[in-house]
Amino acid sequence: MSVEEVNFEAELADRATGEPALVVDVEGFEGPLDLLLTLARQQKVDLAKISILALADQYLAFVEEARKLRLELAADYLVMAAWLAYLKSRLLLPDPPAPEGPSAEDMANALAQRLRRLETIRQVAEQLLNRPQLGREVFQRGLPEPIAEIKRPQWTATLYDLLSAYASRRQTQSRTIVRMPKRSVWSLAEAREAVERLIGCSFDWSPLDQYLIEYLVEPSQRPTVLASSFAAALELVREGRLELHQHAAFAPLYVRARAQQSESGAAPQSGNG
Amino acid sequence: MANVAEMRVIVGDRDQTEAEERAEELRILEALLFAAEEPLDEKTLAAPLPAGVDVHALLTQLQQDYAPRGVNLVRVAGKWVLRTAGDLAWLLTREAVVSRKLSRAAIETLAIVAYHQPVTRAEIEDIRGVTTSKGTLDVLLETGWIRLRGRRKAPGRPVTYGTTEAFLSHFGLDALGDLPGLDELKGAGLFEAALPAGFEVPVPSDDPALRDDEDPLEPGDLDLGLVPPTDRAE
Amino acid sequence: MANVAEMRVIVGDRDQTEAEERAEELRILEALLFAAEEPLDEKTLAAPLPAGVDVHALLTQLQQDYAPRGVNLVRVAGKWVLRTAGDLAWLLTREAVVSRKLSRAAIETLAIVAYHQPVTRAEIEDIRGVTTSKGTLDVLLETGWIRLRGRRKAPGRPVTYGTTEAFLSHFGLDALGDLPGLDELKGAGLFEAALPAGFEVPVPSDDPALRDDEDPLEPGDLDLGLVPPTDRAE
Repeated sequence: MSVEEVNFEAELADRATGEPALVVDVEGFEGPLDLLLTLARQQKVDLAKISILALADQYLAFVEEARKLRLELAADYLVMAAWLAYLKSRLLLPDPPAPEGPSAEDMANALAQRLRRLETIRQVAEQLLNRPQLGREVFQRGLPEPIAEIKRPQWTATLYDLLSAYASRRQTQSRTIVRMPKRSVWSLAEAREAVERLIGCSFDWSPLDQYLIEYLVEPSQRPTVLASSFAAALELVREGRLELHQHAAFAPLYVRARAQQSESGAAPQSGNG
Repeated sequence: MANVAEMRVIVGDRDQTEAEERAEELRILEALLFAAEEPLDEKTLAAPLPAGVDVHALLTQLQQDYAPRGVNLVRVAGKWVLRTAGDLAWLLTREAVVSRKLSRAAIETLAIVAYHQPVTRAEIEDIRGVTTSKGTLDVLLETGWIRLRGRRKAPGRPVTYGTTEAFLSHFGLDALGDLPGLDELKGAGLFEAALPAGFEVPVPSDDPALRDDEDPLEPGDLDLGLVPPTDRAE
Repeated sequence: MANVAEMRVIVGDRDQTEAEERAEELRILEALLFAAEEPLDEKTLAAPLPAGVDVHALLTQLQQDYAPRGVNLVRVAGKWVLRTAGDLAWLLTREAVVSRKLSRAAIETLAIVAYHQPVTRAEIEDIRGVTTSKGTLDVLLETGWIRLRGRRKAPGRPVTYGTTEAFLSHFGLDALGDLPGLDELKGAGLFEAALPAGFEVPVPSDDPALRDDEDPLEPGDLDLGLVPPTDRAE
């Protein structure tokens, strides 16, 4: 898309000869303002003192050249060309007696100002980019140490929770205490004590049932009394203090105190379970 | 004399140059260690330094330089890494307060301690009618709302529990005596009308003075690891 | 004499205690700064220190202490962060992740947003004299360096753009006022030109508070899928 290949040396050479080069390479430019700025730079003067008229001529020549080459110029470039043509005519003609809107001078100054602004922003952009950048020139800690979170419980309870819990528990308990049912379970300890007491020193075989008869008055107590006293009796047998005897399964159990109790009962381990 | 002075100057200069070189080498190691994403071995650390530099000696010096600082240079598995000084580890933790509700058992136990203090665990269990797990009392001690008061003068010398100032403050009570009595509780509808004759709600007191039936705690009692929050709350 | 000597001893003691406290405070700051993943503000840094400590003075001292080292304490976006010394870039560049190279259009646009914020797309285009493709702004939003600020109170209610804290942090700037060449731009009166008549905004500002001529963004504005990094950075 270029008439002359742009290269740095060529540009330098052109500048050296003082002849502004016309490089038609639309793709290289960031829009018409960029193109204008490039052309302006070739005037080698302070942008404040630039000849807008000369600049307009250069731009229009560029567009003309591009058209000759049937380059497809973006609308932006053409709008700028039209505007510059208008500006040029205004600059060449004396101002009308009662000018409407800005004077040609003002328009030219505004354009020069825009060019300066673009140039400045490019300069500061470069300065910004030349600063040491994080992850490029300067680096942060490669191994940051994470903050561990320790969960501390904040216990919550309201006075209402407290009072209602207290009242309802006390109330429940007060009822249970009043209606305490009769003990329905004969504990092993109780059974053992009873069996020991009842059998005493009887060395005769007697049915276990007989000893317990006085506890069997209430039918509902029967299973627990039987179970506990049987277990207690077995324990006493293991300790060598009782003997048990049964003819057959489900036959009555006979029980008697064991003879060699006199050895101060110190043979709890010797029983054969 | 002149010669000696001259020599001194020369030696001084050389020393200074050496010191500057050394400082620059230390800077390089510092930057490498700081930016590194993993512990670095001495070979890696030596790479950007002039040949022949004793990187191990430099690292040892850097380690000494950093020893009194907030960050230390430490060796891990034969490699070097910068780490927060061990005594400052607390800086790297953040306490997050998590709101937790007390269990029903804990609330009941707390209420019983409040009304019946000084009270032993067995007494609490008697009033609640169920066994109180050790965990429940631990949680309450952790809240800072109950504390160990003393020991009951009774077989087994059980510990007695009472409430703390933190308890009063949490529940917005000016004094323990502000806890409502039976009539007020009834009035609030918390007790049903039908209560057995002789049913009472004690008039609570958290007088810190030990009762006649209490002995002071023994030194070991407070070392259970249960009490610190209570202590702090007081 | 005895009195004077005594006094000296006392003063000496106090000095020593103060010096020790100061050393410990510096250690704490050091540890926090080393451990941190991002710049920390003075409030955060002061949190673990005793109340009333002049954290700014301590940080300034730490900054001086670290100035000749391989790691420096710098201020970015009004916060403090440790970074490797700039002159050691050669040492570490090797390890650097190659950052995405921004197009010329993106670089210019970034500079315009930075120096002219809050700025609309039309204003950016006015300065550059060319249409800005949506992709250019998207790329910049993706870097997390620019963000949508609000909407200009003007016909069409165009979105305004500004820079983020991540931008300051990336370029090592404490505040927008530290942008290079800002004075040149100011002196040349180049700010006013970019703004619609009636708005006089002499300097760029990334103050999150909206300007008089800005409206807040609407909920939908942030659902573009472009902004999350920006938002996070703030």
